[in-house]
Amino acid sequence: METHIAKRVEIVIEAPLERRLAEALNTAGVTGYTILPVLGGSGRSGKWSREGQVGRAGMVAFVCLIRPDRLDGLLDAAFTVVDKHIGVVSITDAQVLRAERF
Amino acid sequence: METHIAKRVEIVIEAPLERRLAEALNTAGVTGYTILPVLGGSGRSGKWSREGQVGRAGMVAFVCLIRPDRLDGLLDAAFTVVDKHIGVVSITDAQVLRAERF
Amino acid sequence: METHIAKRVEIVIEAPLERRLAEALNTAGVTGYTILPVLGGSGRSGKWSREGQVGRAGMVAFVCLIRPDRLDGLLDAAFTVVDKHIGVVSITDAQVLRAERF
Amino acid sequence: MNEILSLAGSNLVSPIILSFALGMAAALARSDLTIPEAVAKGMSIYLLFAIGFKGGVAVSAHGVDATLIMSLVAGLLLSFIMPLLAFAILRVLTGLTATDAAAVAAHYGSISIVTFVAATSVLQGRMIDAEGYMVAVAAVMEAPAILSALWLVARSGGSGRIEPGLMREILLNGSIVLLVGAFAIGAITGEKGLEEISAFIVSPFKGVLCLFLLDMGLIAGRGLRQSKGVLGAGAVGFAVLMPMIGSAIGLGLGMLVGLSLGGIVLLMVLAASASYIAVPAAMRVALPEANPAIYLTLSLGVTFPFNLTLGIPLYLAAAQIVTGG
Amino acid sequence: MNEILSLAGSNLVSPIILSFALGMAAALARSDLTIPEAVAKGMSIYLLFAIGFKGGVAVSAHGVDATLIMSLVAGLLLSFIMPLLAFAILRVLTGLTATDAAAVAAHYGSISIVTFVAATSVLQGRMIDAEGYMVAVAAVMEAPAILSALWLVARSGGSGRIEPGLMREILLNGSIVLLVGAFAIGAITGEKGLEEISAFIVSPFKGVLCLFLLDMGLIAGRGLRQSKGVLGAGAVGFAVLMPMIGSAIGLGLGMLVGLSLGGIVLLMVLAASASYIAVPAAMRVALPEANPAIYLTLSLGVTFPFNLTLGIPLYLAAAQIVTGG
Amino acid sequence: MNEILSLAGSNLVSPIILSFALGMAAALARSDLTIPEAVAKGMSIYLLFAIGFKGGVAVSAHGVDATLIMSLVAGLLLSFIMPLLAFAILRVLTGLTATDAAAVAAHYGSISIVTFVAATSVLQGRMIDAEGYMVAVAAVMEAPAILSALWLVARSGGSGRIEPGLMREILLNGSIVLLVGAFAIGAITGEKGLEEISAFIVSPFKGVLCLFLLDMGLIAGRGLRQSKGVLGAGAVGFAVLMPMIGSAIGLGLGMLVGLSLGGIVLLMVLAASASYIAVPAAMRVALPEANPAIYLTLSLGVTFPFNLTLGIPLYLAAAQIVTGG
Ligand SMILES: Nc1ncnc2c1ncn2[C@@H]1O[C@H](COP(=O)(O)O)[C@@H](O)[C@H]1O
Ligand SMILES: Nc1ncnc2c1ncn2[C@@H]1O[C@H](COP(=O)(O)O)[C@@H](O)[C@H]1O
Ligand SMILES: Nc1ncnc2c1ncn2[C@@H]1O[C@H](COP(=O)(O)O)[C@@H](O)[C@H]1O
Ligand code: NA
Ligand code: NA
Ligand code: NA
Repeated sequence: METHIAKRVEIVIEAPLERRLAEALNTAGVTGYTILPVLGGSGRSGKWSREGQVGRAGMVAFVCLIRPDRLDGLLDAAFTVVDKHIGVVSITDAQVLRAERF
Repeated sequence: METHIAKRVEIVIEAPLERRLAEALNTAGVTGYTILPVLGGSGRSGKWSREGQVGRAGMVAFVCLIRPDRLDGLLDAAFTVVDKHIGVVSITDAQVLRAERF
Repeated sequence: METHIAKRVEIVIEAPLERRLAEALNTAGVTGYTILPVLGGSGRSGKWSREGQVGRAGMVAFVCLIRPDRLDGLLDAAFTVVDKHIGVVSITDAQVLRAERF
Repeated sequence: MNEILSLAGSNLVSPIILSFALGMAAALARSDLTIPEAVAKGMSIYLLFAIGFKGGVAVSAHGVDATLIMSLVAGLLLSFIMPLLAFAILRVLTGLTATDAAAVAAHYGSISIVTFVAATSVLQGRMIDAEGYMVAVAAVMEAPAILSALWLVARSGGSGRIEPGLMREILLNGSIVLLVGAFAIGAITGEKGLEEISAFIVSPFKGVLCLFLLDMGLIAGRGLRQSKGVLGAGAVGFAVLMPMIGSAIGLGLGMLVGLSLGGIVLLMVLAASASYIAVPAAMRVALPEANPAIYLTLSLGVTFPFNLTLGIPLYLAAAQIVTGG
Repeated sequence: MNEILSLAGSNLVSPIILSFALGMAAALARSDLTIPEAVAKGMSIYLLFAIGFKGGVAVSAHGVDATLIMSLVAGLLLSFIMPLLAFAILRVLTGLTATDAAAVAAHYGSISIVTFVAATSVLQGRMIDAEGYMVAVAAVMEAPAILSALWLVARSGGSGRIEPGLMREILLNGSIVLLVGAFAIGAITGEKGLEEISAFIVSPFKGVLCLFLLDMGLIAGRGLRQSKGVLGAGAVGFAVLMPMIGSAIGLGLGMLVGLSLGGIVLLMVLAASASYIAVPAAMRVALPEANPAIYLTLSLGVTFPFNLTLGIPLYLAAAQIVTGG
Repeated sequence: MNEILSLAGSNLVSPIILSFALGMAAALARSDLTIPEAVAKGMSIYLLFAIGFKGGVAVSAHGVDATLIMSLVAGLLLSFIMPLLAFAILRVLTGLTATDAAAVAAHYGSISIVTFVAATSVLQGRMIDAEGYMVAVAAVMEAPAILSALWLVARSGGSGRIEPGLMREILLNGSIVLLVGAFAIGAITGEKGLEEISAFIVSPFKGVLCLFLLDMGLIAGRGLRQSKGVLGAGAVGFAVLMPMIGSAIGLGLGMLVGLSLGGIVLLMVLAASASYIAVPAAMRVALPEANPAIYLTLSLGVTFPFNLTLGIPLYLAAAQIVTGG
């Protein structure tokens, strides 16, 4: 099956910033992403867990598949939001089916 | 530690098709996969969120680790289900421990 | 944007072992990881689903981004826990922003 | 007329309707108020269990009378036939493709159990009894409309496919199984069973319904906000017209079958209401080319609030006038 | 005998049992009915809190009598010793490995709190009082069986390991802490505390239990469907035989200790029931080589429904005959 | 003094407080007891809906009296001004940065609705009436403190930014919308509405509150365990001192406004309590440099338990002495 080169960007970011990151991506022309829930984790700011939380606590994970030439725009957009916040950004080489969608 | 080459296939697909995709993978001989919940997302068919949903709304993410030579069979099988539906398929090069399992 | 080479390790492991894996990673000096919930899956030990479960059933997924030179330590640590248990470990090449965090 | 208005007015000032309005307003104002998916599903399981159980107890108490079978048949007929009518109207009023029109039609042939529950509440508030087995009628009306819609697509040369697993999946979908199962449990254990668990399924019922409608309002409002521009005036008109046509047919059939005033109203409500849980999921499998934004917005964003606020009092008034009850 | 049958029959026609049957039937028919994990966990927290609290209140009301300590000791003994017995029987009846047999044995030495709750309901329905502290006995019986199983494996040359954190993890697992904690709160706040929250923990209790058993039925049915072929006749026979043996020992110990009729029945039920929440999780940590499909299917797929439907009335009848009560 | 102690003592022996203590103990002992996120959120939605609704009904019953507007203004003032005071105290007592101090101050100007609910329970237990609209006062106090804190940071040369969407987000956050919305529904539907759903929102209320406080205890305990060493004695001292200062101001303002004894106590509790849901989320957006471990530990780990156990009876006693009530 024919596949096309793409980048898979994974952004783990604090839940209260979810709307902002979505808007920043939108503004940068990135309209395709998937948001995964996160149960808990550990990092420089310590351990946390979603269990029993009432507020908008914890992190969520954005996964974006994107054409390689659009990566920089995405990262710039993401960086304005992630910058001072708790969160990590990683990029992986990937291939996608149906390239016209990205 | 010794690792072995594999492919990591990620299929984000509508929840009502979960059973069908699982069956298609099975028929293609892919019996190892992990299903992750998805909170929400955005794509050509707009934004959506799982919150408050009562029905079988939204997407789920299948993650399959597979020997490279079995990739095509997997993609063919997945494609019969994903084809006309909302959803994305991406493939990444990976390494696995305990290759005998894949 | 400047990125740095890293490894993305994904460990799908039984939920009752979550604490132990976290401790093993800690001991190996890996303090950054994210835990994703898993809805269900299939493998050599059959199919399973989280739905309706009361106990600590099912799997969770650990995602660790790590400097390549620390990979072996991580895998050794993970292996002591995953070893006899149900679970899979995969590694992908990745890039990260803000390398000082890893 | 005055009476209808005052009825509608007093209907509007109920915690149930206002909770829905609150949810809708919050979503339209883009508040981040949300109800977790698991809690929403939990409430819907509670409501289906309670309404099914109480229906079964009612049947066990008053016995199976001659009209039961006829009511079930009437429900089946309604569910099979209304999609054809809805499809024809949609093709006239809107520019929807055959596939989209068929998908919408399936929703209107099927039913909304929450609208049914809200109508039951209104009847209880007015001390109007209804046949307990109307719950069973609701259950049989869930699925047939899907088949009619697939037939409509096939006839238009489309590719709706009833593949092997689909029929079983439709008939054994969670809400039908729970509703029918709870009905059976209620019918078997009767008043004695009800007594044991009435503090759970009767007393707090209306309160749970409020929170559930808050959630429906949130989802409906979010849907409306996101689907701005998707729908033309024709489609929106359909979503108000079709319930009225459906309820009129329900009224006729209900009288023919010999239902009580309450039973007639419930049959009208079933005919008038549109599915937004079971049918959408089935459509994603069977008619993936149909656009979910269209059918969900019409069913949940327009018809559901219409029935909840104006429809139910209207159908009740119509039934009272026609039956002289 | 006739009486036992009619007792069993009337037990079967309760909303609780029928809800379990509905869940099992839905799962076997492959309906997509499911209860969200969070809701299922929420209900189990509710049930543990309520049952613990009520037990504590009962103790605060009737005071601590001499048999309390002895009952706790009896429970501890049962939990420690039954795995040895179960292990021996399994080695005779089945071809399970020592590790698998030990893992199964751990489940049967421990208890199922839902079976206990269902038995309490049956007793209440027949106006038979029971000692409130039986809840505490249930709590002490949860964990010791795990230690016996690990000892059995070590003895067979296996590699069950009680590593540092494990003991604390077992003793402080959520269900034990909640049950014992709620028991303590009930004992401290007494009738006055109960009055404040009885509209929450007493009145709706049975209804919640119905939905919870619906979920248990769904899980048990799904488990049975997926583990077809895993179990031989010997293992299934064990899952029916062991509860009867356990209950007989419980009967003897209960009389020895001087429990009331209700208390004896509850001790029998505790002995007869098998864990499917706390012990499986512990086994995954301590005995990862043991096959979960075996112990879960036996405990949840066979023994749990057996106790729920036939076991409880049988144990009650036996206790009535033997004690002449 | 004796009376205060006995009041505090009897307050401590309530299922509500003991449930919180159980949760905290379980977390500190590292039990794996947890309440699913969805269930915790569901309970908080229930509590907000119920407390808002009942407040609205009370207003509809007793009418809007002259003090209502003044109470709302008093609440607004408290929420705007207390952060300034808190900030000043923090800068003296602790070595926190301006940003951290401002973030903490925002929490103490805002309110904890669960503390408010617990205080309502205590008043009810002592048959002390309070103005129903205190719920509305609680709602207006949620947000202003955030603005004061941002102003404090800006003044100190920091970079707290009130960007476009933030104000709307703060004012329309889920808990404010639900509380105010339910209040409005209660006010509109009045006693009649309450009657319809009181079996849901009144009777089981205290029981739900117990389980919710169990969860709060679990989270507070986990937070304390993980933030060992983050806080100095000064900060902890602040978390006990500030509620007392806040409540004293609340007492003065309440008397000035002319509230009843119950209303005064509730205003004191609002002033004394610190947010741990709405404000933390807003701080992550507006003041990301502030360390969440500091403000969450102080608010949820120290002030919340202090108010729950000692604070409420203390404020009640003070109000009784000062008003002679
Ligand atoms: N190296 C890492 N790999 C994966 N996830 C991480 C890593 N570091 C941090 N995270 C995630 O990001 C959150 C915040 O990290 P930090 O800002 O380092 O406290 C953590 O709780 C994890 O969920
Ligand atoms: N580029 C993308 N990257 C990641 N996920 C995507 C992407 N495009 C679509 N998705 C996911 O697939 C769903 C459906 O996409 P679509 O068919 O484009 O509407 C979206 O809601 C996302 O969850
Ligand atoms: N090839 C695979 N790809 C992705 N996930 C897998 C794979 N094999 C196993 N898993 C996950 O690991 C769990 C246990 O696998 P197993 O030990 O093979 O039964 C499965 O239920 C899946 O969630
Ligand atoms: Na209809
Ligand atoms: Na046992
Ligand atoms: Na305050």
